[in-house]
Amino acid sequence: MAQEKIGVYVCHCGSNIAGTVDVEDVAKWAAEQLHHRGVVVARDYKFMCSSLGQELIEKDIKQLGLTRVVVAACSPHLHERTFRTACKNAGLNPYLCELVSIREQVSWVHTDKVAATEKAKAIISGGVERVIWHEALEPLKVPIHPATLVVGGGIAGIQAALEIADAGFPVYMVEREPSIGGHMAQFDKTFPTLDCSACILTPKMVDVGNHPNITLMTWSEVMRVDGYVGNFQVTVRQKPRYVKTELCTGCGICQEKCPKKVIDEVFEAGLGYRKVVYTPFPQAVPNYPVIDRENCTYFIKGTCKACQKFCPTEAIDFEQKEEFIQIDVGQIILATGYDLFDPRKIAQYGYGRLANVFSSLEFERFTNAAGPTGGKLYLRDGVTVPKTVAIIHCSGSRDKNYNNYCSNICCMQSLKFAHLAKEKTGAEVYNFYIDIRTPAKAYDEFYQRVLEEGTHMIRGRVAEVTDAARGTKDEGKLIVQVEDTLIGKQRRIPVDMVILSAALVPRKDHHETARMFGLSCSSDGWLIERHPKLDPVATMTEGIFIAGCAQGPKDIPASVAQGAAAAARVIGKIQQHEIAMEPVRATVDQEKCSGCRICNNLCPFNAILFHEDRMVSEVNPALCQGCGTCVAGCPAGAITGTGFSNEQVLAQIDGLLLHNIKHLEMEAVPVP
Amino acid sequence: MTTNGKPKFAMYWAASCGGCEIAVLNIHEKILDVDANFDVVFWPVAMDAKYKDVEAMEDGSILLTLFNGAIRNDENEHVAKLLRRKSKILVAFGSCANEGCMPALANLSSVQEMVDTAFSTITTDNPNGIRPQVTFTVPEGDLHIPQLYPAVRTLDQIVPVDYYMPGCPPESHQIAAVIDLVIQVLQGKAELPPAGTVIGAGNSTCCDECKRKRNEKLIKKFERIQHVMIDPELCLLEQGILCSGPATRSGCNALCPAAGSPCIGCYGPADGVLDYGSRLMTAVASVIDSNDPDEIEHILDGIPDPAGQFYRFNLAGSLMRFSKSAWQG
Amino acid sequence: MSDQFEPVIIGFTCNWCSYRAADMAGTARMKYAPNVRLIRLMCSGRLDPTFVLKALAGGADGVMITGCHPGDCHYVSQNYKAMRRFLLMRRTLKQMGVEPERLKLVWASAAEGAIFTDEVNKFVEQVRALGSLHWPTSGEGYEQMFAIPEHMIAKEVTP
Amino acid sequence: MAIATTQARAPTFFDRVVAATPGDPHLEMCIQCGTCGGSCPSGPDMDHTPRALFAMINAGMIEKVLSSNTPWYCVACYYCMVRCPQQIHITDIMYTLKRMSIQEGLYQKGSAPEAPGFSQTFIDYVENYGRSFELGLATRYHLSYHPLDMMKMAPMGIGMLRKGRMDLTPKKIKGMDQLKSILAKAKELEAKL
Amino acid sequence: MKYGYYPGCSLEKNAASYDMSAKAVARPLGIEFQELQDWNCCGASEYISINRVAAYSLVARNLSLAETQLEKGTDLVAPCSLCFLNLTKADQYMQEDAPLSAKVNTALNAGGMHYDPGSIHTRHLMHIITEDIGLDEVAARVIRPLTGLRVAAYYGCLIVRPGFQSKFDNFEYPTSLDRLMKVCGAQVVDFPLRAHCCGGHMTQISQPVALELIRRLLENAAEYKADVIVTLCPMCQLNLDVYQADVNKYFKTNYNIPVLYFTQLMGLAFGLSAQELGIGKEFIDPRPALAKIGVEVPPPEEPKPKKPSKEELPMPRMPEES
Repeated sequence: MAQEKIGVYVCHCGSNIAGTVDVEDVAKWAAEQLHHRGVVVARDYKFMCSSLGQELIEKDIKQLGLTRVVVAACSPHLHERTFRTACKNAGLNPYLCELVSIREQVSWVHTDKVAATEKAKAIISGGVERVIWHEALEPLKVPIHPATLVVGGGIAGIQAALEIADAGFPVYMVEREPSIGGHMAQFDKTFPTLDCSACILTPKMVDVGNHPNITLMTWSEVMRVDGYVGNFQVTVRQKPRYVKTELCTGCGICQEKCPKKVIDEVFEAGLGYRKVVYTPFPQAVPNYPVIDRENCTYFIKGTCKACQKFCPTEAIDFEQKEEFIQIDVGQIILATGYDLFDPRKIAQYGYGRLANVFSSLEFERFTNAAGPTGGKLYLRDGVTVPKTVAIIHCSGSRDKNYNNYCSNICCMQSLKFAHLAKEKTGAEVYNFYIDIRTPAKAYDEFYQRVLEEGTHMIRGRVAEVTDAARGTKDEGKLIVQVEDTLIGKQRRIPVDMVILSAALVPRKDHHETARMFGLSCSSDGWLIERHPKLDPVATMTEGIFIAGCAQGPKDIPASVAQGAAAAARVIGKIQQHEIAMEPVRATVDQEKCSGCRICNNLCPFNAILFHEDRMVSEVNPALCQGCGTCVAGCPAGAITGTGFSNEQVLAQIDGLLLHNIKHLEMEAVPVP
Repeated sequence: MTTNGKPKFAMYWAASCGGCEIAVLNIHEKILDVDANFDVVFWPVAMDAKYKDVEAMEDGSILLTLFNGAIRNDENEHVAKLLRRKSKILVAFGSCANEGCMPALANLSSVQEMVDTAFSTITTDNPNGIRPQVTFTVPEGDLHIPQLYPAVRTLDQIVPVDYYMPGCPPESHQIAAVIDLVIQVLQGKAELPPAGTVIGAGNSTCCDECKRKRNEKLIKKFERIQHVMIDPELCLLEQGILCSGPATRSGCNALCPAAGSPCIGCYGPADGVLDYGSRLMTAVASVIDSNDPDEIEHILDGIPDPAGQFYRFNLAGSLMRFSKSAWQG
Repeated sequence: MSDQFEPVIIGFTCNWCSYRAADMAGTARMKYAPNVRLIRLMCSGRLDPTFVLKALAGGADGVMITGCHPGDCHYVSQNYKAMRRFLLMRRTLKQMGVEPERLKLVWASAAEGAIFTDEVNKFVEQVRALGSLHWPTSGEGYEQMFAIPEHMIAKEVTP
Repeated sequence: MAIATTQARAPTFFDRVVAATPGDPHLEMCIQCGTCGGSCPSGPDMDHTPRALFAMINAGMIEKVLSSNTPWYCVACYYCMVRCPQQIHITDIMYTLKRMSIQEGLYQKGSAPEAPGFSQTFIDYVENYGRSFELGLATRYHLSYHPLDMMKMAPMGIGMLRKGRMDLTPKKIKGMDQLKSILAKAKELEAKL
Repeated sequence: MKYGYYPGCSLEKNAASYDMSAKAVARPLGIEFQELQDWNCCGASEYISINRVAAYSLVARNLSLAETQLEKGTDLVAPCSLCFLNLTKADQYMQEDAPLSAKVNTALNAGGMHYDPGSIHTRHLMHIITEDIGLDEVAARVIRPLTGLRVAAYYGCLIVRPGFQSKFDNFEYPTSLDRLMKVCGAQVVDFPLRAHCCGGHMTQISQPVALELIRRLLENAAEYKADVIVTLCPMCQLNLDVYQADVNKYFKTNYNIPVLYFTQLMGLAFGLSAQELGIGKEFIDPRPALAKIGVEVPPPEEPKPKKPSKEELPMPRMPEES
């Protein structure tokens, strides 16, 4: 092998890089100092990623016959593909191109121009040494299983499932609760248009229930995920319903006859009751009830069986056991939603201690025509209609003591509450806010409308809610104590009812979820998208997408948009039938392998098999994910990793150390 | 010394124990072939010869030199350079010349520490606290003994080497094979392998030749061999005994494991391995059966002397080559 | 930067968490010491002790190994293997006179640019405090080490 | 205060307040939500709420801030500090402002001109005896600041004496010289601020 | 259990009954106090208003004394909430703020002293009783339960906020004292303002402000028909007890709620006599309330005024009002 002809291309990225790194000097240095390493041309250019920049590279490949290309620009995670394609277009194998980051790793994180320029040089010489050892590779193609798993039956999941199913591909929807619908099913009105939540949601729920392409698995949870993009094996746990769904007609007699009532902590947010055998709400999909084992008299005492006695189709089956179902899917969409922050944590607001302090979800149920009060707004006593209502924004949001982030929906939700409270009771309504955030379409108009209705907007974060009266006017009231920051004075406003617009928080089991699906969470606990702006529904894990509040607090329109976006990504992949994967794989040199079996249990994907007969190990390229742990683990150096070979990394180390470790004399490029 | 037409053969020992010589003699009647085919011109252990005789020879006049022993002092270096000049084929013979072997374990300490150990520990009877001097004057004149270097080096860190023959010592059957080969080459019946090749050894690792049964490896505790009853059938590493087999070049027919004693790694790294010790380290660490840092540390306490364990034969040939105390004195 | 000692540190990052943490630090314009030069591996499990020795023997003053948080490894559990190797390697190098403080293992998720920045700065100061390592496997360091004053070179006794 | 890379400039009033407050007060994080002003028990009597004060500090209104009665009306109940969504060390900042307003002699301008006097009288006893001395404190402070209140105060003073809850003579600690030299050194160091 | 004991100035005189009762209940609970020798004032809330380094040095002297006098690992106990705050706060900020800590130690050095931040753990008396001793132990000592006594548990600010160290109860709605009083048999009434401010030193700086704060508390306690307000801070006791008359005068109210230390009520529940618990020094006579649990309190004897010392300032002569 003759010495490689290497081209080095240094990007200014406008002033993003050039502002801190002397790019001209770097290019000049590379041309002179790295010439003996095979660098035949080094150029700097305003925007390497622009079409002109790419043409520059293509031209050199053709005219100078470059055999290797090093681009010093932004992070490979942004433009690696761009420059590989450029090389491809010029007839050079794309994997003979190396992109090194002198923006994220240099110009953006350093201020000292000299030091930054020095580091850029080191990084480039590292890239040059590394690229010498690159080999021409072909991307791996793996077939995609056409089925998709959607986890979570809230509005985001429903949207995604329907889009995919309507495109003609099979969908499995797994929902933890007895019915799909999610939080949206609990609401009465939706901002800013105030159309009835049920009216727009239930048709979609029914579609999911009836869709020929959708397999609905409610009262179920994902237990385990194996495999990789295109070929996931998922284990789903089907909790026992104690109702034979094939027999049940959803007539509801069992619910009528069940003698035991319990507080409904989930759907009614603790504000109402349900029977022990129940469907969460009338329009539930599917409409089969479940028996709540913990509270069922039969399961506790061994007697009762009222539901069984009265069931006309003998659908009740106390013997039902949980089932574990295996499904194969090509891709996964996570729409696992959010939990409501527990306002009890903010003791000074008295939730849980002061009867007439309510959470936002409680209020939603209050106002819901199908809710425990039939849509009427009362105090906790269930009869008194409040004359004054206080709505406290940012309860648990924008607060370092609880959640540092803005929960996004609270402003609009609180304005909606203000409107509903006024509409239903004609009460005086006070909204306490830090800032009003109504950026989306028709949102600020809604704010205007609520102002017109005469809602008092008080700018100030409520300090405390107390029942400690000062003087008679406070007697028997809740006093909201706040600084009205616009007049700079402390105010104490007596009200009958306080509603806390509680924060949206990640599901309490978000960590297990992330772990099971191989995703990572932000420090707040929301699942992390591949790119916050440019790739909001994809994740770092190929073939797994996220939608709705699992990714962060958002309202219904945004959740729907994400659901659809995720679906589009999935459909796009399915229609390619197969996907190209980075050919980063490990291979075992059968000659060198001594069959010591050290590597055998290093692979979490069971890609390494041991041939007893020949006493050697082998890597199954289809299962190998290319992490390289076995490469690093092989005592005989018999395993090599394409794309990240020992030679490549060792050479890069030399390169990185090269020009500032004066004494490290570089022997001529070894001939492999 | 006769000057017949036979090609010239030399063998030299630098810092070594003499085991390599014995191994050569251990090839039994094959030694006669050596005599039949070669004119032995220089072999301190077997015959009297002076450096000046070698210096007098024509450059490149020796066909084959087997050089064993590491480079510990300036004499070793001097002779290494001398023989390189005089020989056509220079073979780094045995672990010392290849990778430093036992002498190189001294690279973990400074020369001072080493001399102290040798001349002033309780096991030494040295009432006058005598220390070796490089130069010493006697009535006949000045006596010189070689100067120790701060660290031991391998032959190829001093001069270019044509072939490498690992082992401590190289197995006699391998030596015999190599000698056969050279003779065949002389008779034009065979080709020499490309320069830089490792000869007289396999290119996989010890496990390849080991007969013991093996499974996936999960280690909860490292055992010292004298503390456990060893399953005669099962892989030693799986029994918690630190066996260097997985990382050590094949060629010895896994003699030690066969005898129920773990491989100690004398055949050095496998083909293309840059650092023997780190290969062994990574293998051993990888199969520790714990994800809890504290527990792992506890398990690692079962390896009291990691550097000695993983670089027993290879320190001089390793990436680090020596410890800080060696070069800081 | 004044004339204080500027250590050279090689950092190994995994493609999924720590490298992205570094990217994030950049995107957020967080600032850290320019002494660290990163190498991207697919996973911290790819970390071969040879790389670390190569860096130290090649003149680096410290080595930083980073990966996903335990349990969050993109490849399930490979970062634990990295941890095992790291712990053993640190012991071995200690015997060779390389201070354990010159090696550091850091877990940083893709979202933890701040943690990455912070850890880099802390480590740079830590290594700076230890001073230069400058392992003499070649170059002047090497020459000096094996140079013998002419008068010391032993000659053969020729009566 | 979080280290941000800003160009070197003369320290502003804001900087000085932060510098003179122990630990990291996070003052720069204020989002003007008013939790402090709302929580403050003596808020209604303050001429500015703490929140407003922070905005004024940012605006460099030294005179107005340091002559405000707000810090002097702070009862140090720490409600604001534990409720602040930005974890600003409000109470500590109030103490800083008290010290500054004394240094700058601006407190007289405010509506609590005698407040520092009380502190001063109090610590005079501490500095001379190592312990506080209520009787002396009450009498001397009220004589010099509210001579008229003496009438009102008297029965209470006498009551305290009667109930044996007040000493007629201050107690003195043994290590008085030691304490004196410590405090002397401390003041010298504070001056270097 | 052994603890270092920092009484603080108040407990020497105006809250002497707190000191007495604390020691009285400590004995049966097996708590041993080692009082710091030659401790000095913590500076209350005043010193910090004048001079930062001096204020911290003043406190640090006590911490340093504790460091030298106490056996390693022994916690320091402060019954006064303000002392408790100052001791923990000084330690906390000395740990967080290296330059400050350096200054303070330079100052201490001038007196041949030194303090390593973080080496002394200061805790409130209440904390060790509820945490280290535990309510069961307390319950076991109760021989005269306070049955029928309606108690408003008043925490004040500084024991729960800001919780620099040894935070042991909720900032906003603490309950530990409620639980303690319950095991003593008392009927603990709800008291929403339990952790609100008693006015602190405002009685001296702006009485109207202070009196309003005190009034709120009294009003709230009265609303829940408390026979007695129980407190764990000398300043709170002083303000609520001694200034109650002024509140009544100022607001034309007629509150008459005695204010006792929690240790005094504990002591009574333990069957100790009112005298050994220093009951009788209150301005608001607790006898009617205590009668409910059958405790006799002898009328307080008049102390004879001591001979004035040189330092003493002339006491203004005023016609004593009745």
